Amino acid sequence: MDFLQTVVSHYNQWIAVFLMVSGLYIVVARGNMVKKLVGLNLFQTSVYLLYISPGKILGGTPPILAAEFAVYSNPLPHVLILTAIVVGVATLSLGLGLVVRINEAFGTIEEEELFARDPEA
Amino acid sequence: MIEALINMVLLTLLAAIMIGVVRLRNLFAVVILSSAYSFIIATVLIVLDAVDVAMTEAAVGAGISTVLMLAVLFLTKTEEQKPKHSPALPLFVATVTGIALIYGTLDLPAFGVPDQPIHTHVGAYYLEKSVEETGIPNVVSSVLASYRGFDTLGETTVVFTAGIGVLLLLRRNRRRNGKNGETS
Amino acid sequence: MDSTLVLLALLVPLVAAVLIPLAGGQPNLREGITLASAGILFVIVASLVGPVLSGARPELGGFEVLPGLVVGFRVEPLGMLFGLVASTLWIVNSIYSIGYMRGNGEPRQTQFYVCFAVAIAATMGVAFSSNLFTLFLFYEVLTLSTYPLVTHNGNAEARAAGRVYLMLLLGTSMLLLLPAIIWTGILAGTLDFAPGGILAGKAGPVLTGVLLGLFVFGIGKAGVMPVHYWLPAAMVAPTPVSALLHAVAVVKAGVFTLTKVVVYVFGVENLASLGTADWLAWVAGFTILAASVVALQQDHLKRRLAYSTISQLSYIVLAAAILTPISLVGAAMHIAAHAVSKITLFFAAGSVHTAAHVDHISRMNGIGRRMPWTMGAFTVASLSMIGVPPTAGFLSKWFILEGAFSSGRWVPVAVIIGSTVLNASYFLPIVYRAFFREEEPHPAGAHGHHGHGEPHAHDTHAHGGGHGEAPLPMVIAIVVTASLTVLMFLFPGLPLGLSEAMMETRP
Amino acid sequence: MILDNLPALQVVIPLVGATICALIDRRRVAWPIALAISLVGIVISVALLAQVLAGGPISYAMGGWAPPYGIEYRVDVVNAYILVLVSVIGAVIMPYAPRSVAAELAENKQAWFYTMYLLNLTGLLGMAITGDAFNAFVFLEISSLSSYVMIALGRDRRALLAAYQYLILGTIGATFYVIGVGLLYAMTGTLNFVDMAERIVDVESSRSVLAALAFLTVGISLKLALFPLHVWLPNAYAYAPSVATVFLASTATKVAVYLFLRFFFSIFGARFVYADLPLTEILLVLSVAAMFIASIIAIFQDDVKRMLAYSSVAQIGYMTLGIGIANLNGLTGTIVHLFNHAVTKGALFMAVGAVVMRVGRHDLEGLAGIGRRMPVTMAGFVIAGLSLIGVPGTVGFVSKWYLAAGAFESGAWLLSFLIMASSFLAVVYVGRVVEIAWFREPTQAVASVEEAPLSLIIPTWVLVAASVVFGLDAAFTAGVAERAAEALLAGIL
Amino acid sequence: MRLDVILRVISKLLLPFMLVFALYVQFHGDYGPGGGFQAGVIVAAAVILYAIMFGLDAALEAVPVRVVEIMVPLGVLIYAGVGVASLLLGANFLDYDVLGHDHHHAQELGVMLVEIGVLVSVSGTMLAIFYAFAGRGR
Repeated sequence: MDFLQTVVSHYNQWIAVFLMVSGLYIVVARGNMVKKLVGLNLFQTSVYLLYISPGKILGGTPPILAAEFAVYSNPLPHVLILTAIVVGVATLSLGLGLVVRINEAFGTIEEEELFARDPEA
Repeated sequence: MIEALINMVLLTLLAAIMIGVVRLRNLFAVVILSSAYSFIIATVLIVLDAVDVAMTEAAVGAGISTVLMLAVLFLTKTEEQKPKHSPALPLFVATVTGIALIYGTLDLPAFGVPDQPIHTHVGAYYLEKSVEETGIPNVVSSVLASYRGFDTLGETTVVFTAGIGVLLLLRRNRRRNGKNGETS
Repeated sequence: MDSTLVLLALLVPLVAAVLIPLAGGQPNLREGITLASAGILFVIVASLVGPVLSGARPELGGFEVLPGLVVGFRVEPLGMLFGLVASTLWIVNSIYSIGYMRGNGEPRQTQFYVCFAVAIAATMGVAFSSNLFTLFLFYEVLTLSTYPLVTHNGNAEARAAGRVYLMLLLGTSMLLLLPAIIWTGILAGTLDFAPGGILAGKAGPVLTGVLLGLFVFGIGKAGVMPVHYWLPAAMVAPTPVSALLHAVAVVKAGVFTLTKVVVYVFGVENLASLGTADWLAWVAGFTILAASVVALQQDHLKRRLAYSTISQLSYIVLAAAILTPISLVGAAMHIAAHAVSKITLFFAAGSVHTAAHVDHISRMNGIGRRMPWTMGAFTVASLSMIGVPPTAGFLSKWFILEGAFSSGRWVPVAVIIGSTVLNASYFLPIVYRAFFREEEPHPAGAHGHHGHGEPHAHDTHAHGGGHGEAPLPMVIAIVVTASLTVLMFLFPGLPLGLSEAMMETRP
Repeated sequence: MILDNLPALQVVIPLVGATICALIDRRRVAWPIALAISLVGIVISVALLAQVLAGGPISYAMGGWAPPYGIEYRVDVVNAYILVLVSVIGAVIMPYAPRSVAAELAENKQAWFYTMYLLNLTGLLGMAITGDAFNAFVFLEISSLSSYVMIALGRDRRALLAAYQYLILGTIGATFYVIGVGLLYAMTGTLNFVDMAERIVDVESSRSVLAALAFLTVGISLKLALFPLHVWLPNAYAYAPSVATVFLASTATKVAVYLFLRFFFSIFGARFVYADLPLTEILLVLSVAAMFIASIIAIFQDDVKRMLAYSSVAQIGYMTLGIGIANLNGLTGTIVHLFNHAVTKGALFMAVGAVVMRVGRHDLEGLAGIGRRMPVTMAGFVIAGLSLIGVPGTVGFVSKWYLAAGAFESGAWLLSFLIMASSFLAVVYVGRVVEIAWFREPTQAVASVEEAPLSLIIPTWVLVAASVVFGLDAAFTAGVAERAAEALLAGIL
Repeated sequence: MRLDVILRVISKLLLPFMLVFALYVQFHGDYGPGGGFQAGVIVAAAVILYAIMFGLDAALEAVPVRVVEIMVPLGVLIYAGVGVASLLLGANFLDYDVLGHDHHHAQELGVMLVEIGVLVSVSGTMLAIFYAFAGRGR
């Protein structure tokens, strides 16, 4: 396959990969717990593209059936991602709840500071 | 083809926002950027014909998540410390994951082409039979609530779990339990 | 009927182990239970001897743990001999224990008797097992049930010794013995002991050699160097425990297992024809001599006895490695001979400890005059160790030597002769000291000898005071075992019959 | 009619129970509900196992939609076994729970703790029973979220941190899983396991499928705490409330191992996974590393719960080792070890939980002489410890036997020595506890404690007894495990 | 202050529309984008807006904590209840066909019921979480 064509064809995916990887990087690299959760959230959000993109058909319409359209994009990835979004926000809120409690218990949400103060943790 | 182009532009924008999120250390700005990120993702999703998902992402990612994160920033602090650790390990993890992902996406079907297993198998069945079998024209709804209704029950359960979980962590301490808040 | 007896032999000590803690508050009842069950066990085991000698092989079990992994028992002559020795000595040891534990006011006596009974049950299991898995099962139970006995004193030293004991015995059995068993199972397709060996024709010379090595060093209880170290470490335990370790159960279980593996797993002829067992004779020979040399340097009596045990055990290994029927008869005989002699020696050491509070040889001048029965018995047992008639040790050594001669191996012959000299030179001085040296006057602080880092707390109020013999139960026990040493020489029919039956082709 | 709907009921009953517990929010009501549901769970899972053993796999169409269009519940020997395991542990814990929970949790949190427990049960059972890749993710998240909450409820403030760490890593793992499933879906167009296994054959040479395998492996490995992705586990187990620790340690990682097996053998197929990829080698190296490094770390722990947690990491190494060996004996070893380790580790953590309830601490020094004060509890600890070591006559031995036999059969004899060597390390750390608990003089704090109440002792001893009984008569557990291994190796789904 | 008043008035005006929109999203989900989840979020957002504008106490008075705490599990119970109802009527779990006489009607009924369950749980949970965070700051 022609290289340029490959690039165009996979552009979506590659950007999605960049987004995912950046999110993952934030999670692993940062010590601030809120920032970590933001990164985690972005990581998950970017994964949605990986699902939705392959479901798209060029020239298609949203999968709401009507007489005037013939080509629809695949509905199943949409359903899955709906579920994934919900799961994501659930995880996020739980994580934030933990962060609030950690802040109350340790007085900080920076991992490095926290380990410095309480080596046993 | 115009869809693909719009898509490329939006995705590039997303990448720019992402770089901002990585670099900024003011958490307030980070949260606002991530909210913007969600909005643009929602736009991308509309381009990709996923209107239900877009609506949800806008409501959840840009709405609820942002509110919650702001609330937490209000309760904690808004400035992130400069990390002391070298970023070698995170970079390594990210690079390996990235390479694996790019490797994995190389053989994925070309974007938007209809004659792929993903379009011809289960997905096509739903499009074909939804109205006949459920009477619901929004196939996403019929798949969500009927064909894969059990997933949605699970999803609601996840929400329920998180809700009770957050309440267990935060809420109930104050209401009935004044004296032994520390034991929680 | 016979299989019921086998079951009873396993159950009686276990029942005792359950009953003893129930009677924990009443020492007399508790010790009564111990003695009664020892007696019952002896009767049960003894009543199996007749059928086994006449060719019966009472079986029990077939309780399948996994497909191919069966807990089963079959009484064959070697196991019979071992079981008989152990159950006989349990009685004597129980009597002795009562004297010792009371005489020294030891703590946690109930725990002691319980663990003892469990250990005996495990020993019976080892003796009567019909396959490698069952044997391994009880072998491990034996290790575990003796661990609390070794750490009985509960102080830091005892805990350290317990650690060494457990690490070495469990370690070798798990790291080497268990893989060997699994490997054997895969190669042979069975784990049942069978005459002629189940591995015969199933493995080449190299593999056989490797497997033999795994078994020899995996059976840490046999004390082949360098896996002998647990024995001297375990010396911190009370003397009855040492007797249990050295004479009744533990080390005997080791050499018994090894002999059984050589005879029924590898097969004597198979090993002889493959010629890959020669190294074992060298290792055993080295252990015999090296342990004897180390024993020579020990001043602590129990430590000297411990190294003597290591040396004597390797006689049995050596005998097995010579791989002639007659030497294997010698090996079996030596299990019994060493048992009765060594238990006597330990009893004597314990009596001296109890009566005179002396643990070191250099402090034992003239002690034979105060404790004539004890030291007399000690002398008889020493002679047996050296191999002088009329004692049991002579008999077994004779068979081993005969096997070595008949197969034309000169190294074992040289080793045995050399070690006899060494044995004499570390036992006879004790006897000499006890009977012919004058008792030292007893000013405190006069002992200039150096032990092995052990504080001589007991020795300080040593036997200048008016002590005599140890408590009566202990003396009785010593005399009985010493007599057994001599009786076995005079009437060797029973052990010899069993040993020879082992080498017949029938299982 | 009820018999036909057992697969759905297995999951739905605890789910409904969780909502009812949450609605009523009274401790006195929540516990009986949880108990009753756990018991019903056993009945259902055993009935399912019996059905499957007699009549082959059961397929249940959720919502009446035929697979692959609807979500399918599919029960075969492998996951019926897992269902029984999870329900049995869940039920054994329940009598133990009220006293322990009452001692460790504020009163107004106890009812919802049972909600979380039931949700966790729901999640684990759902993961095990489902025949749909995405549905497995949803239930994975139910179990994960509820375990984060349960861990965070521990008394020590470090419990919060442990929960947070687990949340981050667990979510990364779950997202990796989603990526893997997404790639597979993009290639095959289906989410149903059976359908996927059929359709993957056409595309198995593609790079996307390979990447999917990689992401699934890493994602599930994070959940099952495969070394070196185990970092969340020690703190989580150490600081969670005792009941949560017992339940998670006995079940959560086991279900993750099941998912591993399912994807490796049933969906990708053993031939693809093992013949074309160096996965065997990777898995074996990581497993051996887990068995040794985690065991050695365990030796140096001063906290009993952390020590047992590291021991769990090591034991997970055994399970993955069997997957790496991938012959009948090795795989049987893995599957039977799922059960064996669950009862063993459950008993150990229960015993420690009883000590925590009485003494209030779980560091080694705090346990000095506890054996004399709580002899029944600690005797249970010793026996279960022996099982952890793998002494013959205990379940630990049975697993080790199969694993070592599998290693010998595959010619990797060195491996079976490594198995033995690592179990020897267990002697060291179990021995440390035994020595301190039994052969040290009680400290003042310990000297005044009493034996644990019966409601704690009996469940502990049920598991202790199980680890001896099934160690002496492994015909049933190992028999079922062997059938499961056969089915997996044959790629039957 | 003035700005404040304007905001209050606007948000008060907005609230009914938000709730109506939520209902639209809820029940129009069969024909257009939307469903219980989205509607639930909108309902929650309406109350959160109210809380931001008029204070947490006012919101707590309108929608008390106890109600929220009941809503969270209740939604799941409704959803699962539909499934159990199908079971009791002799079909598989969540098989809506047995809920009504007519095939399409039954499906639509089932979908509507479970979407209501989702709405209840989601709006309850979102609110509960918001309350929990907001209450923590005081």
